[in-house]
Amino acid sequence: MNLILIAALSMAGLSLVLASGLVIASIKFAVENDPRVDRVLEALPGANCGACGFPGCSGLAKAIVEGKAPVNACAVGGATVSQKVASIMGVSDVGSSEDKKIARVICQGGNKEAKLKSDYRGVKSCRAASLVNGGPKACSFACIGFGDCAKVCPFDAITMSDNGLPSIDEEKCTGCGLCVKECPKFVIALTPKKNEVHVRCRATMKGKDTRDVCSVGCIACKRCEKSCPFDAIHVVNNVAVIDYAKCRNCMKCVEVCPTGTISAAFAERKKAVIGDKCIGCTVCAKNCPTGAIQGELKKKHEVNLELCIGCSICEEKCPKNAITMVRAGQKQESIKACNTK
Amino acid sequence: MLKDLFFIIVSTVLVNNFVFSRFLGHCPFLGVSNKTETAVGMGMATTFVLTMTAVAAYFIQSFILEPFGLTPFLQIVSFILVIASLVQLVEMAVLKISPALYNAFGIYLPLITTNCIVMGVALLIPQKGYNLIESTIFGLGAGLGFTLALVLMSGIREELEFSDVPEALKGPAIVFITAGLLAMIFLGFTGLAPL
Amino acid sequence: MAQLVKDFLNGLWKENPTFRAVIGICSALAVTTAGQNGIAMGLALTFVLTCSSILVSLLRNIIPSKVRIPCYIIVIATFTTIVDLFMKAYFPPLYQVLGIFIPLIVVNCIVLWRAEGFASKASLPRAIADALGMGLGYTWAITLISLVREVLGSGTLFGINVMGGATHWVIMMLPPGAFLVMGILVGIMNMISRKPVKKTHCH
Amino acid sequence: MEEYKLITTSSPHIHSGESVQKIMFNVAGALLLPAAAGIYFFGLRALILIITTVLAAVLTEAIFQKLRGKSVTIWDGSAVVTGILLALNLPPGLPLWMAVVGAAVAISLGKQVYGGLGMNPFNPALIGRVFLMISFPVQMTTWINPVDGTTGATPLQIMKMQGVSTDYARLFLGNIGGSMGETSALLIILGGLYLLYKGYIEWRIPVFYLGTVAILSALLGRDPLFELLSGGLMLGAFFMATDMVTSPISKLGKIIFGLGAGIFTVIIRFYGGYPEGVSFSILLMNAFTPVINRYTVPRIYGEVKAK
Amino acid sequence: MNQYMRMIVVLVIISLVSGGVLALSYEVTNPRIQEQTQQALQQAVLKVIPGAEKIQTVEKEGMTFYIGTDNQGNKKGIAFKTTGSGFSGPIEIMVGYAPREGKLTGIEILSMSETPGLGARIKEPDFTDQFKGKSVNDEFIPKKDVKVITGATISPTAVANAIKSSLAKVTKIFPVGGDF
Amino acid sequence: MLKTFRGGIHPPYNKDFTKHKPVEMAKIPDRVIIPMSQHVGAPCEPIVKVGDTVKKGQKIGEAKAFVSAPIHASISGRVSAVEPRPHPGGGMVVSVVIESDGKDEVFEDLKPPKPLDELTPDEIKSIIREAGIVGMGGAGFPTQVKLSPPPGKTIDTVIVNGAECEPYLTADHRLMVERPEDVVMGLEAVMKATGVENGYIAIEANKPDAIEAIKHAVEGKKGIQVVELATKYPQGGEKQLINAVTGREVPSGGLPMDVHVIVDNAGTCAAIATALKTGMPLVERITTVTGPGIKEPKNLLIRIGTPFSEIIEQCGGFQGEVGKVIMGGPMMGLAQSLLDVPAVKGTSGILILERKDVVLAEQSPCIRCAKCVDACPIHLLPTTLGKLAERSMWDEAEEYHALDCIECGCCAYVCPAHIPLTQLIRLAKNHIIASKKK
Repeated sequence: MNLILIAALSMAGLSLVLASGLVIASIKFAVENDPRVDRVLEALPGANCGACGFPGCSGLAKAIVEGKAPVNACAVGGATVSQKVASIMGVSDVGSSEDKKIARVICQGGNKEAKLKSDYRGVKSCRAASLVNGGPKACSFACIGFGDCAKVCPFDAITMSDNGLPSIDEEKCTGCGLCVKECPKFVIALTPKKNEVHVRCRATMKGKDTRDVCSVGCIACKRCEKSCPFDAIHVVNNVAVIDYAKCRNCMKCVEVCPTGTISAAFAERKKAVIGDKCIGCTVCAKNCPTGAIQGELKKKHEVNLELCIGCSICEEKCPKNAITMVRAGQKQESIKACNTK
Repeated sequence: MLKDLFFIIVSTVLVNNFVFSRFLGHCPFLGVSNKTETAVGMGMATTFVLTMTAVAAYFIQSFILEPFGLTPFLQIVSFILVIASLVQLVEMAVLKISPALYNAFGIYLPLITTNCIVMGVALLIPQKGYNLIESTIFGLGAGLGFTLALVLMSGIREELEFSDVPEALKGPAIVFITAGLLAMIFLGFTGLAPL
Repeated sequence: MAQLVKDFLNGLWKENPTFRAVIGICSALAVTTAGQNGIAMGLALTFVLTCSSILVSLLRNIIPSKVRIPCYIIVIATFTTIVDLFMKAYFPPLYQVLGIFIPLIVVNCIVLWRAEGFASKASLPRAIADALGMGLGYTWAITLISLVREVLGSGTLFGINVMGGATHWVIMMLPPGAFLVMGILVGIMNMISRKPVKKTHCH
Repeated sequence: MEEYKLITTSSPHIHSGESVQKIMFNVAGALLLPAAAGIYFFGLRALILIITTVLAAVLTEAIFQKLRGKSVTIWDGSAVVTGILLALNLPPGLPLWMAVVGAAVAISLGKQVYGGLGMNPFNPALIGRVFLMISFPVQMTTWINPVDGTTGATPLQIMKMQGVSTDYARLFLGNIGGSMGETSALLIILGGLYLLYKGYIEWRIPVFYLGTVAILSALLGRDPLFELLSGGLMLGAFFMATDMVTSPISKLGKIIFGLGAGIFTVIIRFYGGYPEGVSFSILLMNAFTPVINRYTVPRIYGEVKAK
Repeated sequence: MNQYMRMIVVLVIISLVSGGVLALSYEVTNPRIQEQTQQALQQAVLKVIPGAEKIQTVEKEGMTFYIGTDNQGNKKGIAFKTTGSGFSGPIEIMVGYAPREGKLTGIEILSMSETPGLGARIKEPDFTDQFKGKSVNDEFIPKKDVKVITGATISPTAVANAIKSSLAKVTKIFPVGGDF
Repeated sequence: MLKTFRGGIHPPYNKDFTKHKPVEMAKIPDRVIIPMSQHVGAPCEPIVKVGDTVKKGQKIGEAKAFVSAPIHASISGRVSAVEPRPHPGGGMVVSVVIESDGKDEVFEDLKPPKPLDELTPDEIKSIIREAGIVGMGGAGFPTQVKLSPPPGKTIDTVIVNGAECEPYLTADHRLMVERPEDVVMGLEAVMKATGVENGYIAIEANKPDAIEAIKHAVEGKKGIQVVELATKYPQGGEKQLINAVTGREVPSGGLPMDVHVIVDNAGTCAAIATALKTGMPLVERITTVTGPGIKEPKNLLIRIGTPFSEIIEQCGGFQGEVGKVIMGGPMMGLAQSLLDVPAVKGTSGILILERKDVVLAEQSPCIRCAKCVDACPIHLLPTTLGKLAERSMWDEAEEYHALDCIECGCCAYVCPAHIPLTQLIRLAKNHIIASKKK
């Protein structure tokens, strides 16, 4: 019994001394630490991609708390993350998800389409190859195809196709822009996610020279320019350029492009579908740039699917929200479902 | 006397290196040996704590446990209590006194509580019957041996980043194999300065 | 119930402390020179782990979070000492072999890892299931290591001669053998589960 | 301009013509000198031992690479070098199956687990040797006397146990017990000089290694010449410490490597449990090599000291 | 401040309980542990003194001797511990000595950490049995009058040296031919 | 003991193809393509339009920036295009294309300036600038910029680089043998322009005839010394040359002027002499056309802008199956993919290798033999840099001084594993610089 008492008491004594020592120390050595850093860090995606310009997510978290970076500095996380960070920091979020951008490849000159000018041997890296006589491709603007972009992508969104071109998974792409910075030929660009039509060429040689080296290069024929109902595409410096603000994804230019330089998911082109709410006000018919909507006043209008280019002006103009844009590839049932919404 | 101390150092650093032949301290050995800089930091921090622990263990043993006959059953509890508090105390003190030092190795301090080298040293000191100076040297040697193991391993692991290690062996597996080879090499010191 | 089974199996394979999480390996390497050592060490750890988990789970709402680590450590140390004393009393030859590694259960990462990471947040039955799973996961893992080393190093299996007069590989009884066997086994486990181990930290 | 399909590469456009294969086969060639000594003194069994380890090493390499689905590179000669080196480090009377185990361990654990040629931190042949030494201490320390084939001790063992030295001439020519390739200092030096001449080894490592051992021996009151000529020191200094893959890259690093190996060799020889410390010392310095490399980055041209 | 007090109190209580519980389990196990230790020692002593059944502990000149007697109380021999420094650590040896005959009655290796399969074979009877009946005046030189183990010379040498040097002391306390 | 530096290699020199062949005047080409960027610094702006008639020596590209050099027509004729054209340095560069009228008339405004003795330093500098003279060893740094150190920097030594350490090339060699007095005059002009008393002409020992000729030419000139250098590559590298001649080390990231030195190529000095004697700007240069893949190796005096195809034709065309066409020497030259690129101010040679001579060995793993470390004249660790570059570890590469690499090619030349070390380091440099610009 005696031993138990001694043991218990010595233990108690020891822990009393140590615990008090710790308490005193923690009071004496107290150091202010901003707990918000940890919380911000937790809110960030944690990919450590460095796209924000700070050393990893923890660097950004520190910078945000210290006020050196805005709450929406993380492009990768997008709106959800910036909202979370904003709430931690107690400020209102300034970013919006509307103008979300993703990376797209603006060259289609793969192994099949673009000619080579020399037999390049050496480091299999686009940048390294571009330093050797401008790269092996005869078109000096063409994608070199060694996949530097795929290597640098922190989200595994880029894969190299068998044809030697990168393909970007639009769902995985966060728009961090690392591939854009990495590409020595500048054939990857950040473009608004909502835009579906892109000119996939940036060769500024004369049309003839372009045709000599690549079967899918822009030859500056200007047919797209003429066909565009919205004045959204122009040939500048021998290459077509789309004004993304004006482009309505109508794919008219895609139809006329002789070389297939302008690309879009043509099979999935949207079509207008007029639902039962239509009161026949004719606003849509008046605004349709192709005259694809017909109908009499006060009667439900009809869309001529042959003519409809999917520009969605009618959808916007319709005062009754009776028009829905539906992908051509989608099934009839879903169109019906839209009809009854 | 001096010779004894020298033998203790040689023994703990080379012959009976705590990592390679006594099997202690493997968690941090695996965890923080991927970069030489962190390895040096962790080694320094551990050596520091080890030396202090050795002293503390000596005092607890000779002034509390021994006199009251508590050794057989209170040794473990009291030592771990002391180590945990010591580590925390050191951490707080370093953070306050020298933030630069804290940045250098302070972040490793919390990891040391569960580093079994510390506990191992504390338990071995009474077993070996060392006096105060010997205990201190023993703690110091154990720390240096640990640092040596950590630094060697981190150097090799940094090189491994440039190697083409088979997929299945990546991570801890190749570290174990490398540690095995290192342990094999350290066996070359057996018989040195017998203790 | 299904949850309990899942918790139990987790430690046996998916998060096996030795082969998958790769923690608490000091003892896994040190004492694994013979099959019975592996089993004894494993059971000792399982006992400490289970008892500590029970207590930690029970006390999880009482202990202030700031001193929880010291409290857990004291709990663990207490049970470790009990194992230590009982082993000394009833299995002295085993105690001599396992030596310092019995007291060192107190700093074995597995125990604190489960106490802090699981038991302190889980209900009593789940804590027990997890502790048993982890403990037995550790036990089978180190027994496997022990057997490989024992067969190659001394030609016996649980003390029974199985290799005839074949030359023993002394290295298997020594530290390098432990590391090499461990490394190769972890590699094999990776091959089986086709996924490299993700590093877990000590706590 | 399609009629000219020109090749483009980055500069330079010419090459010295040196290749890894060439280096390896030259080293293998130089190793044949001490190997010849071994065969001369220990007879056919030595030849068989060499063939066994070489075959086992090459085969292990091929199997490992096949299993990993990599291209088999046994023709680069590195496995052959490892095989010969290992054989030279074994007692001539070692059971052949042990030699096979040694070669397999050398190539698999010493080299292929790290990804193969150029990535191994340790000298594979020495890994094989030390592995055998620790696994089978009895067989690995059963030495055969040359010519008569009886078992006996090596000069270093005789020195350690009985304090008796051996005649210099016998040490120099190799008419002594020991590993099959380490007995003849003469032929080892010749082989080493050949490699030095070809530029495949660096003089700093052997010179500083041997120098350190000689000076420390003299300081500690031993016969430096005896220490230099006996045991595996010569073989180690010329053929194993100089292994490109596992020694430091900078000149200063090489000096440190030689010094360190010398110091450890002396420590183990004079105070350690093993009579010989060359293998352990070189492997230990191999382990130090990454650290040495890190701290001996040469001062570059025009580098201004950081303030 | 309150929060700190609670921290201290909880810690102290847990320590208090822990101390108590441990002391209790110690009291439970202690007799058994003592018994085990005693038994182990006795076994070793009895093994090196053939015919002995009982042990008597004697302290002389700083050394502990265990005098073995048979059931009739006849002294059969003395046992004492000695330590040699082996290949990888100390070797603890129990030595049995019969002063009247001036011979060893046997040795037993109590603890050692020699290389398994090599130096560790000093534990095997093949090695230990050779000391049975060996004269204390022998040279104890390995490979001469002490058989060694193939491949390992250091460990047997350590054992032989340890015995030889301790005998020098012991034979002064208990001279050959004398009583004890 | 000849002066030299630490590191470097001894490649086969192969200068026998052309070393004894006197410089020949090339035919005046039917058409020249003159890129508006032939130098380090800002490109020139073309000041002629399609349809304009120009004469030899007439300025056609204006240098607007300080670090730039004007560009002149090299033949007389009509401008037929001003548009991007392939450049031997890679990529497309705006170029002026001139169709020859066959008359080769000299621009009438050009007049010889006053004799050198009567010119002030500023006048010399402006003549050099107006003549569009740039470093003719290959890099093309505008010479006048070198001569105008910013305030606070002093110059005490001028070195003429006559090392020509690149294998195969003999353009400078022949120049020094045939026109030694021009080289010396150029040096004197530079010394006068910068007020320096100390001038060296450094020549590798493998050109004894050039040393002889230059020694003869400097006889009696004050402050000018001829330095004989050991034959070793890259002896002609600016930093190595300065180190060998003066023992000074250009600080990392610095310029020769930081150690008070100006280095000018022998060809540059001759061009200065021409401008001073005749007023003719830099419109022609000596180019060595050589290599096993060409029928008649020659040293040609060519007009700037002559297409490679025409130069090759004048040397008898290809021999055997052509493998590589390289502008410059084999160590640092640029492999060409198109033969309609023009020769520029820095085209010191055109090297043709047969397909069978092109080394295309498989890369094998690095065996850490450290041959590259011994060869590097900057004492870098090329093997480490290569490994870092292969794994895109640019920050670490910068710590290991990737930016100090002079891309001399020694490391890749000696590498037994055939690792393209030089290219990897160049890649790392490019990355580091790109990320700094951000």
